[in-house]
Amino acid sequence: MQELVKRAKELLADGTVVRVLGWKQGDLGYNPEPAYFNSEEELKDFVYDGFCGANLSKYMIEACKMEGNTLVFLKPCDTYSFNQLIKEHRVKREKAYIIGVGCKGTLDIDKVKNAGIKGIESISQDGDTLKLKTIYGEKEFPFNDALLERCTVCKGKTHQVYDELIGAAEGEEAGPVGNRFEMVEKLEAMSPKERFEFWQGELSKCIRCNACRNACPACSCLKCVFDSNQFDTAQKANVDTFEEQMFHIIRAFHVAGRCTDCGECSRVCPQGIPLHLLNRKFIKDINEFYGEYQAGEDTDSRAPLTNYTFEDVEPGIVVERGQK
Amino acid sequence: MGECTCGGNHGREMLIPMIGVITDIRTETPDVKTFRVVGRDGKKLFEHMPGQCAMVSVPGVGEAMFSITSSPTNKEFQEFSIKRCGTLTDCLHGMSVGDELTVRGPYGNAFPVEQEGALKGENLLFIAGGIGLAPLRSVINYVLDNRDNYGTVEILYGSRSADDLVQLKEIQEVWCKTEGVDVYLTIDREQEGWDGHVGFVPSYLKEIGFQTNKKVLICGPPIMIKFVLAGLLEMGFSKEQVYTTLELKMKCGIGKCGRCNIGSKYVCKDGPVFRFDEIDELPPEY
Amino acid sequence: MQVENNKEFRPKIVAFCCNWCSYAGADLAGSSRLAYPADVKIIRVPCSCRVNPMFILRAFQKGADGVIMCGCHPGDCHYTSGNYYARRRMTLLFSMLDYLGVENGRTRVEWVSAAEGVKFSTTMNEFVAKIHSLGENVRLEDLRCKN
Amino acid sequence: MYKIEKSRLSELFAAIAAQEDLFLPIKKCDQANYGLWTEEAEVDLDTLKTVKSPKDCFFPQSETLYKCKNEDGKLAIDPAKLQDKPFVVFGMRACDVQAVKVLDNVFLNDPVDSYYAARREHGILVAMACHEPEETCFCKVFGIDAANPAADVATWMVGEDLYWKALTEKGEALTKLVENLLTDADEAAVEKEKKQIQAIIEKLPFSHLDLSVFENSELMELFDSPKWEEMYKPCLACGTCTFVCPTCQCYDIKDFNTGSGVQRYRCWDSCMYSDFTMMAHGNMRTSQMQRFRQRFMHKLKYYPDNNDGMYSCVGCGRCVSKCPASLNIVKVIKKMGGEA
Repeated sequence: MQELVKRAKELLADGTVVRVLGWKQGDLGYNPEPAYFNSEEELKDFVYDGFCGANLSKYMIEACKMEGNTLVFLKPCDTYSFNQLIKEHRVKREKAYIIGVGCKGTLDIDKVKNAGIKGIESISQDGDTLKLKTIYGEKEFPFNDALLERCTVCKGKTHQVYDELIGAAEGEEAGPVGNRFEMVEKLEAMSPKERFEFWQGELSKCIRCNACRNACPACSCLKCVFDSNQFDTAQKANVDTFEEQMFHIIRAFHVAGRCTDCGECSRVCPQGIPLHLLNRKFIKDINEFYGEYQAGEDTDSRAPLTNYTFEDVEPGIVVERGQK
Repeated sequence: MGECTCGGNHGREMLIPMIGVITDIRTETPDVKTFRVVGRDGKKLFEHMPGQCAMVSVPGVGEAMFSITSSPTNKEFQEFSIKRCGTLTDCLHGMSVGDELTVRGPYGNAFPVEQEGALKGENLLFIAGGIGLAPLRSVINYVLDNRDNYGTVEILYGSRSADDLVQLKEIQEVWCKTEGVDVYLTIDREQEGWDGHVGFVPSYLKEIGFQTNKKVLICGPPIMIKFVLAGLLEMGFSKEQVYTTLELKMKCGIGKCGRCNIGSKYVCKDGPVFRFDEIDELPPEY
Repeated sequence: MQVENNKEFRPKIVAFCCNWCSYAGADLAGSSRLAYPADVKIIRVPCSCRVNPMFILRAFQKGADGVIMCGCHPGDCHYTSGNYYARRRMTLLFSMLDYLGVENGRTRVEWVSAAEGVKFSTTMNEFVAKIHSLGENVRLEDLRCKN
Repeated sequence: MYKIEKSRLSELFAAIAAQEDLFLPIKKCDQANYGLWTEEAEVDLDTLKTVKSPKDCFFPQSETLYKCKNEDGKLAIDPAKLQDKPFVVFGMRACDVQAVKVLDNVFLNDPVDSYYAARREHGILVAMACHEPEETCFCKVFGIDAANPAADVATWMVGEDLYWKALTEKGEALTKLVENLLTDADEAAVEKEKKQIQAIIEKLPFSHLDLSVFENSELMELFDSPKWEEMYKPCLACGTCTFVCPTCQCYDIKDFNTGSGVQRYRCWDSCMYSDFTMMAHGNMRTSQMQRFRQRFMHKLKYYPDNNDGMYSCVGCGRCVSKCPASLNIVKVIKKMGGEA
């Protein structure tokens, strides 16, 4: 982390950038916030640890509109989002100086709390263990058990776009990584009724706070269709289950083929809805129907939904597949 | 329907509207129409004071706050002068006589026309721009109908063009002909057939050069208000002498939905009428 | 009010038909006196590609029991490639609806040319029969629209 | 003071539910939220704070105000039925109870909101002391005692027993209803528990925030502070903080066209949304900084100005744990000068 701060100071001093976009120390052990640093002095609060989960690519949409260049720290999976934003002309590559930072996985404090650990005062890491100082005594928690779901199926440690790398383990495979489609496959194997009940339960928790949308780097529309006042299914209503289904289906569809599977939607959801399972379904279908595709890997290929071939499968596949 | 148990209060009625019938529509300007509204029984929907507003709605389209243009002294109906500028107003402009809409109110405070030392017994100067005449018309007619309670009445009204002057007929036929009332009209740009004054309201104000022994009521576009106020201060008026009426987005009209606040004041409940020295103490979020 | 219990279930079907092929196909079916149930409500769209996923969901919200989209045969699009894009979109959308537990027979895409009046009517007859067997749409319903 | 064994709570719930609707924290898909009790429901009294606050029970996220039909140009308005049956909200924390008082000041002040008033009149609040307060809690700052919730009935979970004490007439009536399940108890165990809770609260990291800056500064001085500009930037403009907040009361009124008529409903709204103040002639809060400032100024300055100094934050800490960008009111209070 000291190296990141040192380099940031240098880049500020030599005028390469006029601001730094990173993470600022929070007031609890686990709540650093995304922050802009405009001076060497401000960088004293800079932090980079496992709780810096926020994907800063989203903030780069605004940062690219500001005067001068911005230094941004991106984790490997954040760089997919940044690439995708370049492709969609939402960010300007030349306005960003990207330092790719190494990532050992980002953490979900709720996993720790759900294990009954309360009153956390501070957190430190010792090898594979998180040491937690709490009001109710010292506690330990395995690092790997605290990983966010997205990090248990890590896409890899390779940065897709950067100006320089610090602390990155380029090309290195992430530790033991699960199959990211495991849960999607499990759901597909269920009966329609079971699937319906699963989603009914999950989506009915939705409070329509729009955190998923606003945190999503792919949701970069200036005005969302759900913000239209000419539209029955407006953003705020939470009247019955249809509203939530509608919102989440349409949102997932709008980012289909553009979603890099960064997992921000699930990370920020206050109700813990596994929204990534909707996006991954689209990713899985796209891979199966139209060939392997990873959004954000490049900046010039045509996305699956803005492309076609004469031999594409017919929509009837859904019924046929269901019958086998 | 459950019995109302709120102990004589009227919260329920406050959000449940009355049904109003349009009995007359006057096309004032290319984009302003004045709607006359009564209840189904043909009577006035409610009593109000000049400067108060009401929520007018077309179910399924929207609901918005409009100032009541007619004077409380009119015992037969209420009028709303509405400029076409959004979804709801578009729809209203497409309506015809006999159509029904919903109205709830009245909401907000009013110009202190009955308060000694505020407006009662004072010389009055009304300054309006464009559709800003709507709320002031209510006060002007109230004052003219209670003529003995007030001193001199002067009206300075300007608009983009002669076609955009709202209530021109009433201005020419009633206000101009009433004794002790001086009307000054102006339009922004030269126009064929217009032999009156040409120029913006703030500059016309200075040309006329009013004496400061009066209270001023302003309503118009924000930019006009800004320059008129500056002009008035230059002429020696104090902020305590000047009243205006504000408009912000409103949903409930009763100070609960939380969006029309300027600092700790709610425009729908504590306003819409403010004296400029009061506004000075509030954040500039209007 | 909703269909009363003692009454037979009459499915409500929304059919999005492209202006150039399928709508003309429906016309031909009509002028050829080929019968298809009156439960099918046709919405004419300029191209099958005009059908946004939201259209499909809105149709279900407002009470449709089945939604079918008809367009020109692949290769025959009046705008060259509209139906190819539509095909991908609908494939993914239908797969998603299936994934959410909505019965996969409730949605369908069929390519119908201007000359295929017979195909239009048989398709509609089949689809209505299918929806009839699936019953009322309850998994994608908006309760507010049910009374 | 009464008590009931923890293991017999389901009997207690069944007894209450037999008479009245019972809302309490229910775990569904891994999250605890207030819901209607049923025999199958998984009651969760251990989670300190539900995701959504019990505000929902009195001021639902969405409710129909009236239905309107237009038949041949004639409008017909059918107002929604008001709550007319008593119901019980069980397990409210002291902060949530205080939050209801904050809402009361808005909705029960003239003109009364009768939809809310009817729910308040028929709602019976059963509060529960916080056995293990968490690091995100800062109710003490607002003078709330988590060990002594001020509801119709206060309860304490001590060991294997739930202690029960009616504090109001409504509470007495509810107690009568379930009397046969309760046994007499002495206060010693509860007193010990209270001391324990209070000792923990003393140690919480946010328990000693200093609010004097909001009391002593002029409104405009706070409003014009350059610190807002420094703070708002991470804000994503979502409504999470507003919707999990037990005191946020802003609402929107909208129409839904059902095909056979129009339902006019009101739903929670968030001042963080760009369309909150958007109207045909423009928007007077055009930047996220202004919206961010509005939310915190409302909680810490505007509301207290209008309500004898009562803050419209109760320190429940939901925003602290839920904000996607880890922004929260504690950071705002500290930044504005309220560092303990």
